[in-house]
Amino acid sequence: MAVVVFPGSNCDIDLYEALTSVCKVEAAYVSYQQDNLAGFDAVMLPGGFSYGDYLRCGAIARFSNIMPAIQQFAAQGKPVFGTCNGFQILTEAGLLPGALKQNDSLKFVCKTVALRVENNQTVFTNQYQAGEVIQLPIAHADGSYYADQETLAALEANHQVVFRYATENPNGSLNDIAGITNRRGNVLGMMPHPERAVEQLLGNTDGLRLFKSLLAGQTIKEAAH
Amino acid sequence: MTKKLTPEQIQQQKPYLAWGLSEKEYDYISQRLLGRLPNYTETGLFAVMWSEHCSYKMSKPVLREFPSTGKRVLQGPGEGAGILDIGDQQAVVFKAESHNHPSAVEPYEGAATGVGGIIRDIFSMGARPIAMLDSLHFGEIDQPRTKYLINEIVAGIGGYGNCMGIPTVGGETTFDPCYTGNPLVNAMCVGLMDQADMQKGRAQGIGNAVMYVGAKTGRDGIHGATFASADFADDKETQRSAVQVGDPFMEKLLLEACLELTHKHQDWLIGIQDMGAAGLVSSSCEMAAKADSGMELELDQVPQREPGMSAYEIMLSESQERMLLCIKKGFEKPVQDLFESYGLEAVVIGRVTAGHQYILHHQGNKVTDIPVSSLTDDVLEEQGTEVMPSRLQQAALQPVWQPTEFDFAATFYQMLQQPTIAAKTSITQTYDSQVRTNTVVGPGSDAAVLRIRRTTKGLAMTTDGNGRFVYLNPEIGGKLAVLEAAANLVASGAEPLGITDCLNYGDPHDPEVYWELHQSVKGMAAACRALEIPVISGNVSLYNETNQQAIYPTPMVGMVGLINDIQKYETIKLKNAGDKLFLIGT
Amino acid sequence: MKKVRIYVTYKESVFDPQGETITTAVKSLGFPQVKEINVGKFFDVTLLETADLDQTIAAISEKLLVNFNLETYHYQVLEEQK
Amino acid sequence: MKKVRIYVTYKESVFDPQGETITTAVKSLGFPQVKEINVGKFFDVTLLETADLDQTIAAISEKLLVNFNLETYHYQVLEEQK
Ligand SMILES: Nc1ncnc2c1ncn2[C@@H]1O[C@H](COP(=O)(O)OP(=O)(O)O)[C@@H](O)[C@H]1O
Repeated sequence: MAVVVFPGSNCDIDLYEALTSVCKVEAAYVSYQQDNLAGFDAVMLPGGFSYGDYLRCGAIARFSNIMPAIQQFAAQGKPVFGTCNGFQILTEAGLLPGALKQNDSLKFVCKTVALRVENNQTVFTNQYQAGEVIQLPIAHADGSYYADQETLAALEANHQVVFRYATENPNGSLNDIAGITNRRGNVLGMMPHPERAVEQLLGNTDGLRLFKSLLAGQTIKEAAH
Repeated sequence: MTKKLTPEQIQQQKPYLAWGLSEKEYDYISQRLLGRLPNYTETGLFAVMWSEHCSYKMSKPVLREFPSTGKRVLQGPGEGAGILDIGDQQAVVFKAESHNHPSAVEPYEGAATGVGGIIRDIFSMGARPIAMLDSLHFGEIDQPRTKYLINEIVAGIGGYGNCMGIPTVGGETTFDPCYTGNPLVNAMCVGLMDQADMQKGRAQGIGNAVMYVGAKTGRDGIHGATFASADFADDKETQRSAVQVGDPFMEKLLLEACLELTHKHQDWLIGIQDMGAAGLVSSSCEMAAKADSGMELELDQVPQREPGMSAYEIMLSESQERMLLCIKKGFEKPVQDLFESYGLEAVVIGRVTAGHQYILHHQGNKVTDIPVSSLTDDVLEEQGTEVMPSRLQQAALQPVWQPTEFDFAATFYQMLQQPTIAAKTSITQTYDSQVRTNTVVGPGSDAAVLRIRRTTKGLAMTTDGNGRFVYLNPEIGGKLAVLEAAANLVASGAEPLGITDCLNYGDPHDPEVYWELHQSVKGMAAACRALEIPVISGNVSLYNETNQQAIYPTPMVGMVGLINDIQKYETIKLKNAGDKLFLIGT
Repeated sequence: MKKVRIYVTYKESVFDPQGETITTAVKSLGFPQVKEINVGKFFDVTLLETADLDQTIAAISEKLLVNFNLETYHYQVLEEQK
Repeated sequence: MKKVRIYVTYKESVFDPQGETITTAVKSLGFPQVKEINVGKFFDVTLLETADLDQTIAAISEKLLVNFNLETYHYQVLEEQK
């Protein structure tokens, strides 16, 4: 799996370790300057502050060299996953509809929130129960999902809303949206951080099944051990 | 810009007094150290390097009381940060820094750049920063100005640390009227490294390059001289600003580039230091002084953000996100390429030279030619006078107060309502406390606990201080600060390893303040010796006063401990109904 | 009703990392003709007609909207509304 | 050289939490005459004279400076410089 590193990414190591140390999957960091994703089975865009979040979160990163390759990768139907800043980049790049606005509180918020798994029929969520409520950490200042009414209606109708805030909405996002896929279901963006919830030592393993779901698709090579 | 005065005019008009240099010091410099009158630039360099902030001329005698050695100490006070051996060829690096005055003036940027500065201290040692902690002291929360300060300072700390991807895992926050006009903003950074990667801030080897990396130099943060203090009194009227603005994005790039250099190209690198207080002058002359070298710099090579900067301004600028490197001759180009690959500028601005002179060229003129040591080692130490505060003398004559009436329940509820005691979730939730996924225990327990990947070990860390205790009895208060930190670590399952500190006091020329400083350090040192915990780094912040009213003497202790088996950490939470509670100690 | 637009910018000597990053991004997107981009914010204030409009705007700006450590402002009456 | 100011604001249908917070704060500071405050940002672009100024500005805005999911923009040539 590829973990793409943009200037200012800072959850890259978290994703990488979740994949390699915990899930025992082969993964590699891929620089934003590269233009090729050949040989990878899935692409992960980490959280952080690409380009310092200047202008808008993800707005500058989406012009990186690697982006056309990611577009192409997604167009081939292969899994692309973005968490937090990764989600912001995916919306800015048009791989996912809508946009992420500043939190209603105007503040950065780091805590664990309850999420409902709305769609367990995706490559990212097949190990969860439909309607199951899980706990995942969030850590962002700009996570308020926005799309126009038409887009929202389409998202709902096509079951593209995969995760929804279940008890409290921490940022003001419309329809309590925490994570969505594209129409085809192979691109997932979400504000919460599943990679921060994969080890009992850190107090939470609810994110682990997201990565296991990808592995269950059998497309991903296990690391040679 | 001020028209430059000649050496003779400086001698007659004494502008240095306004820059903080005393007449006695000026005479000592010209008569004993140089044997001539210093010129304008040189006088400015002396003024800033001989300030308490850079030279510790008043606090040094007191700081000598701290024990700073021990079997784990790989680097004690004197470098960017202290380093302790934690076994497995690894080391933990930490230091705390105050940014009280900048935060009182411009709370967001003041706090943010404080965080940025302490992070640079850690990665300049070759370590990866793994955690931030803070220690904040504000006035009473019902004042609108205090609310503004809290919001901005907390936002500044979070804004910088979150963007850097360094979790802020703990800290303390107290409220007392004594901090109303002078809030305390202390930040501590902890780093982890392989011992093989240890770096020092030194410049040696004749002909080796002095390289400047990071942000361009502007006129920010230049001390009193070029920006008359009147500018601060009425900022509205001026188009200029001396406030430093932090750029955490730039610092993140700088961090990754410097770590790549220190970890992969040690053969290119002689020394590395961050440009903190007094920017280029302090970093360069300290690097030369530590290696007993001479140094020659070409100031026209220094990347500049604004046109027309004088040598004085270039040397004293406190623009953020800059580092100084000493690079082995012949490796300038690969270093440049490495930084370029991160989008950063690296420029040769000078060379290590034979002899011991510190020589600066600017626009074709030699603007400085003085012995390196005159800026660093020859500073006149100042012995403070000490008097026990009259409030304590009087208190000693009073009979001891004995509480008579108890309503435990009411007192308990009243205590819980104190902002100092109430939960700090509204603050800690704005900090990313989990990024890099090592945080086993975040804010809200006695100490924060982080695991060390690929080992079974963990680190626990805490910041503690209690100005009110120290105010009531500096020596016992000092002891308590150390003991509280140690207790917090032990209660988390860790063995305390070492401390860093920030000593926040009023004007040391006030004998009562100096007495408080001395007594509290004595107390801290005694506790450190008793517990065998060395002080490996720290910082002194004096002149914390508003309208001649000093803050409580407030030493902050930052302590780090080692957990051998990370599975055996402890938290503050009560675990099960029916569990017994024990009170241990007296 | 009046509508007043208050413009807030960094003072000239203040370092603006955002402006610098955006400038670099725009240039590298194929606009070499761009020399510099500075960022500012504006506040459109809709308020009841008052005699002391200037003082009111100055007071609002100085009390809340502008941080004089770093920023400076000016304003402009946008339009006359009924 | 030309200097162009590009104004970017949220579309009307998009809730602006910052504007609302500031409006409330200003009112509570003792300015009941204030009805509403909207916040926007502007970019002052200094660029070499070009024949196709309008297209250049539109391209920069649409490619980078504006997110059309949320925002809308307009611009104004500020001044003629040598
Ligand atoms: N400014 C702060 N930043 C980060 N954590 C904080 C801050 N203030 C308090 N905390 C955290 O909140 C918890 C309680 O703090 P405090 O009330 O100071 O308790 P204690 O007296 O036990 O240190 C601790 O875990 C501490 O780390």
